[in-house]
Amino acid sequence: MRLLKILPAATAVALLPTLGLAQDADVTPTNGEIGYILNTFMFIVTGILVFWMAAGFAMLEAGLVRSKNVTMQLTKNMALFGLAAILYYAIGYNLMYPGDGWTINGILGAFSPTSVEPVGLAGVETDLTYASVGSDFFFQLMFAAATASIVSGALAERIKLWPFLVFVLVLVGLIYPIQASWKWGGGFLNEMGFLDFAGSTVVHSVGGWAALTGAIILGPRIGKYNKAGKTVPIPGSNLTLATLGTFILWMGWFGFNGGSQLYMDTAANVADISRILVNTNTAAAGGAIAALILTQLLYKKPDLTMVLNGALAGLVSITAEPLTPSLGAATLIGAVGGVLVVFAIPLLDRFKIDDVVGAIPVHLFAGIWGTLAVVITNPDASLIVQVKSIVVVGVFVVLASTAVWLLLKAIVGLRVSEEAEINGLDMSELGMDAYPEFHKG
Amino acid sequence: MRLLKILPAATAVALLPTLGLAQDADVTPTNGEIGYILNTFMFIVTGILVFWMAAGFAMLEAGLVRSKNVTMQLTKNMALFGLAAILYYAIGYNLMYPGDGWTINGILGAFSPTSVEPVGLAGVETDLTYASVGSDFFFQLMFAAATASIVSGALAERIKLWPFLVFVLVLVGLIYPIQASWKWGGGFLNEMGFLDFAGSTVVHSVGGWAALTGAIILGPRIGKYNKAGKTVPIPGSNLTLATLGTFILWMGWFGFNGGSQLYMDTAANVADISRILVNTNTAAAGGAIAALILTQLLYKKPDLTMVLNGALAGLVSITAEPLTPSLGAATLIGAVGGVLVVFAIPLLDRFKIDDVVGAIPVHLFAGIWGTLAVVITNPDASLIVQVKSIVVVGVFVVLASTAVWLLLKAIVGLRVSEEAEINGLDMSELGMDAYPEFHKG
Amino acid sequence: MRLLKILPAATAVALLPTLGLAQDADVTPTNGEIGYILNTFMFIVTGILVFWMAAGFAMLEAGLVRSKNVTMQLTKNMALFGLAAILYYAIGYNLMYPGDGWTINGILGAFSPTSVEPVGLAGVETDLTYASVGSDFFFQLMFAAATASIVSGALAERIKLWPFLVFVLVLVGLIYPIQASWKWGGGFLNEMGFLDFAGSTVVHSVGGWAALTGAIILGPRIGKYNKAGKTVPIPGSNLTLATLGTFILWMGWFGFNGGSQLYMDTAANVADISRILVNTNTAAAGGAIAALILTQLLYKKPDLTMVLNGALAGLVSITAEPLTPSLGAATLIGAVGGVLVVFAIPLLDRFKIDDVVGAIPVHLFAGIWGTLAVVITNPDASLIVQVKSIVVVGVFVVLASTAVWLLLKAIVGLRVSEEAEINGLDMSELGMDAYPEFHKG
Amino acid sequence: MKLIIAAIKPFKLEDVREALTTIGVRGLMVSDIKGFGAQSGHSEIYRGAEYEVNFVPKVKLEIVVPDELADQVVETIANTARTDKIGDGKIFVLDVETAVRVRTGETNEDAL
Amino acid sequence: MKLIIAAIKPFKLEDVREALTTIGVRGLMVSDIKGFGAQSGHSEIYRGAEYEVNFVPKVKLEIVVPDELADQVVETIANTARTDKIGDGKIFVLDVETAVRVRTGETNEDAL
Amino acid sequence: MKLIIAAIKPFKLEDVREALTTIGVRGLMVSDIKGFGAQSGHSEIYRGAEYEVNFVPKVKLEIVVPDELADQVVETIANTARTDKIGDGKIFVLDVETAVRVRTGETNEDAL
Ligand SMILES: Nc1ncnc2c1ncn2[C@@H]1O[C@H](COP(=O)(O)OP(=O)(O)O)[C@@H](O)[C@H]1O
Ligand SMILES: Nc1ncnc2c1ncn2[C@@H]1O[C@H](COP(=O)(O)OP(=O)(O)O)[C@@H](O)[C@H]1O
Ligand SMILES: Nc1ncnc2c1ncn2[C@@H]1O[C@H](COP(=O)(O)OP(=O)(O)O)[C@@H](O)[C@H]1O
Repeated sequence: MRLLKILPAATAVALLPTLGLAQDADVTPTNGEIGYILNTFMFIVTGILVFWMAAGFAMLEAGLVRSKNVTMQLTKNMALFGLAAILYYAIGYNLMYPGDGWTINGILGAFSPTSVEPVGLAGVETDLTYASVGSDFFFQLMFAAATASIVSGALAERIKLWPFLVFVLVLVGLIYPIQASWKWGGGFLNEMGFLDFAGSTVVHSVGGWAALTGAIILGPRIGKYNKAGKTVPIPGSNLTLATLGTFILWMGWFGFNGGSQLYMDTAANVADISRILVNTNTAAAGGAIAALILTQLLYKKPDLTMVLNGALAGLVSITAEPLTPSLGAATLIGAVGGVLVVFAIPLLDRFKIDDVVGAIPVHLFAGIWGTLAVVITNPDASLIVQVKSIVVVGVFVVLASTAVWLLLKAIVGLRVSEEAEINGLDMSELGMDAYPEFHKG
Repeated sequence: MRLLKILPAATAVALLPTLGLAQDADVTPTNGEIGYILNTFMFIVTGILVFWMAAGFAMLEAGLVRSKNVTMQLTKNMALFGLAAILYYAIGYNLMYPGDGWTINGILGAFSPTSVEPVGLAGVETDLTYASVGSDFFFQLMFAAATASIVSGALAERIKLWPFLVFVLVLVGLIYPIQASWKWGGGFLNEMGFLDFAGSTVVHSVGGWAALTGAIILGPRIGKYNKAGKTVPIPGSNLTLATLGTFILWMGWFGFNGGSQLYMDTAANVADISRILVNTNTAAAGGAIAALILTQLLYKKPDLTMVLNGALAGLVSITAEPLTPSLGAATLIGAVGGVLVVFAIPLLDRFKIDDVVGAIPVHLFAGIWGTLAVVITNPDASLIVQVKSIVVVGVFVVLASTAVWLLLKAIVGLRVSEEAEINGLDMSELGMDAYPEFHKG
Repeated sequence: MRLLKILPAATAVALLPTLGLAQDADVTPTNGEIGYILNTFMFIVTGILVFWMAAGFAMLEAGLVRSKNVTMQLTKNMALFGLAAILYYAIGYNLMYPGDGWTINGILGAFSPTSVEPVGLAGVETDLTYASVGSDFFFQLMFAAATASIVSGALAERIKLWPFLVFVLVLVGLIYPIQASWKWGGGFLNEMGFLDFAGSTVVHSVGGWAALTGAIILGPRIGKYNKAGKTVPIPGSNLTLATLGTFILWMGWFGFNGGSQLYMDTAANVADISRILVNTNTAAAGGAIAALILTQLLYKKPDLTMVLNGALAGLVSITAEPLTPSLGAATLIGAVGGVLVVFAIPLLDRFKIDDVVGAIPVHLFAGIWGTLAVVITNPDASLIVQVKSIVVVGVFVVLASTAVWLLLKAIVGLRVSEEAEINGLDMSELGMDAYPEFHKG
Repeated sequence: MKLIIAAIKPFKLEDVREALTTIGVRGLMVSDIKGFGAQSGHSEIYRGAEYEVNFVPKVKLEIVVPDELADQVVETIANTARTDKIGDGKIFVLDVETAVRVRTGETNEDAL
Repeated sequence: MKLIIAAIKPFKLEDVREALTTIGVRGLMVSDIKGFGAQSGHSEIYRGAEYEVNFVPKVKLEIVVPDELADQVVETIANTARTDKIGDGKIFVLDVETAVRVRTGETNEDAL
Repeated sequence: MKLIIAAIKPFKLEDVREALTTIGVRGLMVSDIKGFGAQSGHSEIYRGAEYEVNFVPKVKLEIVVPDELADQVVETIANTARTDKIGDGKIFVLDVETAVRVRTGETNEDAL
């Protein structure tokens, strides 16, 4: 359509499909369309930011695994996003947002592939009060992919590629959208009055629960816990990439939380979005600084990997309610998240649950905290309802994931051979070293 | 202009140059300006995303060359973008979009540097139906730079810096804008009815053809094919960077295809943009997953580098028509692109055409496929016209590039000395190692 | 608020707080709100881009220090952003933008934490002619953090973590906002007619002066200058990351300069923003190409690190006035910046001022040049006033920083032990290697 | 004194170091090497092209010990590093004429 | 048995390995080293400051062979690694007392 | 001729190299190694878990010199590399039978 730009304006306008032409031919857009354009463009921008988080997870994980497993981790991250994109289109979206097409009312959504508006909105009655289905689908799709990314980090360095990808299919195609429909699809949790603005529970805890069950069933990496039962640290191979990944996720989170306002068609909505952004930013800062100070106090030396996890925990903590807190409250809510991970990481080790990147503390523990914290600043929230909802979602995801993990374990096996794990998944499973020229030891 | 914010609103408005003041002093913006603002801001946002692709190419290429050639590859990418920015302003833009100032009608555009609107649109009659020239130039400039980036990857690890940069000058200053004017400038290919929405042919195949001629004239890297004629793989030095680069390109592509809608001033246009984004995303997913599965089947082990190329091929494939396909069709169009690269890469090797990063399969082959695929979903497209246009552009670019390459070869030589190539271009040509502390071998 | 999307449109609108409902219930947004929405969203998008610069500084610095100091550099960058976010909220913002709440008129702003609009703008009279305080705070906060990032690079590889972070607190909480209020807060420099559009002086030179005083007080790294007084180069450990960081900063700068237009509520404003973007881009290109050619001429080999510094110097140079120059002028202004750094870097070495990443040439020298260059293209600028302002800001920042540095030196000491510096700050101060598996030497 | 050079599988390094300390070895030098031997030679595919992997990562130990300790060190390494899979590695023994500890200037046995 | 230590130019590694296998060498150890010698000492410029490059990347081979094979191995390396340019490298021969194959416990010649 | 193997602290490399050239050493091989010895064994914390750091980075020098130069080389290294802190390193001397310069084919003393 490039050509248009060199035609005289008149023709140009004429060529453009304009819903409003009827009303007033001389103004584009018509007043009625402005809100729709703003809402849709807001989803486009924030959706692209959430997409970017896929790269953030990939870099964070590539940086925290050993160099002998980096190619595998990158392959998993690329593949899971591709599969998530396809599955969410094929099943996920309508299962999550059935509108009034529920299969079982408020519990099980609709089964059908996604279809977006026709080109130029030709021949359809468009509801101009929201945004285009295309932009909404684009935005929601990225959330589904993020849920899967959470899992890949925790199970790194030992799980086989294909069984992991099969789990991703089930997670993004069924588990995630079904439970998400309960809240965001207008299902029974929503009826109950559950509040989860951008998904501390609906997204992050779901990824966290799936990761937890996977980590337990899979067992720890060889050598992570010695005969004496002591934890043997396995340092990540590239902290610069881990830091880059954290910055990318932080950036993407502005889209994650900001876009969840869903509307930018009034001064009030856009002001709310800006309020959400400053709260999201300060919560991340609070989490990072809390972890910085706490590791200094506990270990006499700040631990960068904990600071990174702290920033992410701050982001997860504020995700359930980024709008109502004041800047001060948001900072504290994030800081508590940061403190949580610092204590949770060694705790998981005590139980010999081997979470390579700290996904469980960051996404599950901070996710639960964030969901509870809603009641602190949002009068409409009820603690009982929040707890109930956390439990309902938790039980469902744990049961479903466990079933899938065990099934995969029984049929194809989840874990690579001991030799493959020792030699590294890159050479043994993929025959490809991520850093072939660099000497490692 | 920061100060404004602390002045009382009234003054603020007064200070602002507002075209609409005449009509209705009390509303900013006036209805007539809204479409213009939305179109322009859309170009700003998408243009920034396309700029980001320059970093994507740099990381992809730095990751796929050997560590001894990384500094050179980075230098080429930085330099080519800088030169492209200057050349496209000095010549390219008006040569590509002559409006009615053609030198040879429909074939050769205008020769003059670019000038954008005066500050505050002072004293000019602005066509409010499109967007600012500044934003359009910004957006278009990034496309020109992308074309040059495509070439740098294919010729890596053996071409001299300056001859390469001279080629970039000609490519961005003449070759690219001239052929682009034929379609997007409203030239003869456009008259013919050629359809290429965002540039599978106009951008990607052009970079691909230039890369192909360069790769043939330059010859393969020392040791890429042994005496027996067998291909000797030369693994990239850093697959994490290659993956990061791919994610960056994927992200930038939302701007590349989405912005090519050119208008966001109606509900229909913004809905189309969102439709373009979901199609772009799913095509990339299709390409990546197709390559993943195919390499698993062919080689028993998935090949990450092919998965990355597959995702990019999916993106190139959908670029000629990201609007009309359904989500399913887009996924398939992308998947075919992914399949193409998996077969094309070894094929090029059979002909001893050494393409370091797979630029030719990704941008040329998938570009041709994408241009043909338009006819599948867009009734306005004619297969003959598409084929004709591909050939016309191909012949022109091949002839022009070959001329430039041979001229450069004759005058200054294209290739570094054998010793320089063996020792690596970083130390021999630049005296600077990208990873001086790390041991390589 | 996800639920909304599945409600019938009518209810949806009803649920939305709409300032305009009074005037005309049937259109969202009301005309009066459109400008406010556009301005606010512009700040959101550009603010996120400026946030991204924090990652750019982190990657640039991680790439230019030795591998034994990378974890420390990353920790400093993460921590300084977190602290900046909190301090600017607690003190900085209102000290910088006191409105009419000056403590000392035009010289010292207000002391109070930031508070943004209530949720849904409930119960407040909103000035619809500008943007939300939340979005403005978000945007301004990122500038404060950028100032601190500038310092961390120059002092890398020898300064202790905590003293550095204490300095950041003072810089972001007091030094930066106080001097910034003089111009952008409407203080005495502004009254004087000082022009600094996006902060060549207010942001970059301030970071530069703080870095300069720090570098002098701290002294050079061990071994940077040998007994003979000759400079001993200390190559950066990863030029790919340095290049990535530069691309990230370049991208973020579009937000930095573009957002500084502050308004996007008229055709004129959005056209100006696009003009700012093309000038910003071409200035960076000019700086990079100037450094490329100059290093080729001076040293017979282009120096990538200088090309990267050149691009950044180009960006800093255009920051004081990115609007009024023509594309050609902007390119030249940037090019001069690029030339400056190439000569300034060895010059600083002659004085044994050890600036690890070239922050002083890039941000201070190019910042001064850019501030002076305003007079070339902006008739409203006066050379005397520009010079006076540069001096006033410089004297203030040098005195204040020196005081803080010396105080910290006296109380806790600024520099790590000789042994710690030799062994690297990562293991000695943090006990954590950024690349533990890779062999270095 | 003897210099004992051993090429072993990387993941065995920690066990071997522990075993050696228990028998009184107080120091050693470790380097990462690329090993060529019977284990080498399987083929991989990269971007559709097959190639031989001739080198496998190994760890090289260099240990100087008094003559009387040499045999025990060799034995200990051999037993600890063995996995009975091809590629377990090799141990070589060379004669050392002098040893000096830099810090103290002590020589020979006292230097170890 | 003899231990043959050779420092050669990195890009010659593959040729040398091939040549050695053809004359019956069945294993070797390869490490990347920084070499200092006559070739060293040209100067480079980094950010405007000149400095001497004292070390050039080299590859070090360590090969243990039966006495009778030693001379042939030295010759083969010398011929294959030669480019007649400065920096081609050096070959050193040392005496080895014992050799052991970890996997089997075989000793000396049988271990090679 | 003698092969002198020395493990020293990395930051001493440049000084040692300079000192050696002044006494007539014209070449050497440098490799990065992980050293285990008396210096090893302090503990660090990573993500809340404590662990022993058994290896410290060291640089290994390998120098072949004529017999008469050997003692002086050992001395020079010992003096230049000394910091009187634990971990300064060790020097070992072995006998070398033959030396060859690849480029010229010169042997023994002429090859050095
Ligand atoms: N003749 C030799 N000289 C030096 N090192 C050798 C020699 N033979 C083998 N090696 C080293 O020992 C390692 C293992 O030897 P290999 O033949 O692969 O298996 P095995 O030890 O089971 O026979 C090789 O990778 C190589 O590093
Ligand atoms: N005396 C020596 N001891 C150990 N290694 C040496 C010695 N002399 C040279 N080398 C090694 O041989 C390599 C090549 O030697 P050099 O003097 O540079 O060139 P050439 O071999 O042509 O004389 C050096 O880089 C170094 O690694
Ligand atoms: N027996 C040995 N054989 C080989 N190398 C040794 C031996 N003992 C020490 N080294 C090397 O010397 C280095 C320094 O020795 P160490 O015992 O730590 O301190 P010091 O040299 O002061 O006694 C060690 O890191 C190791 O690389």
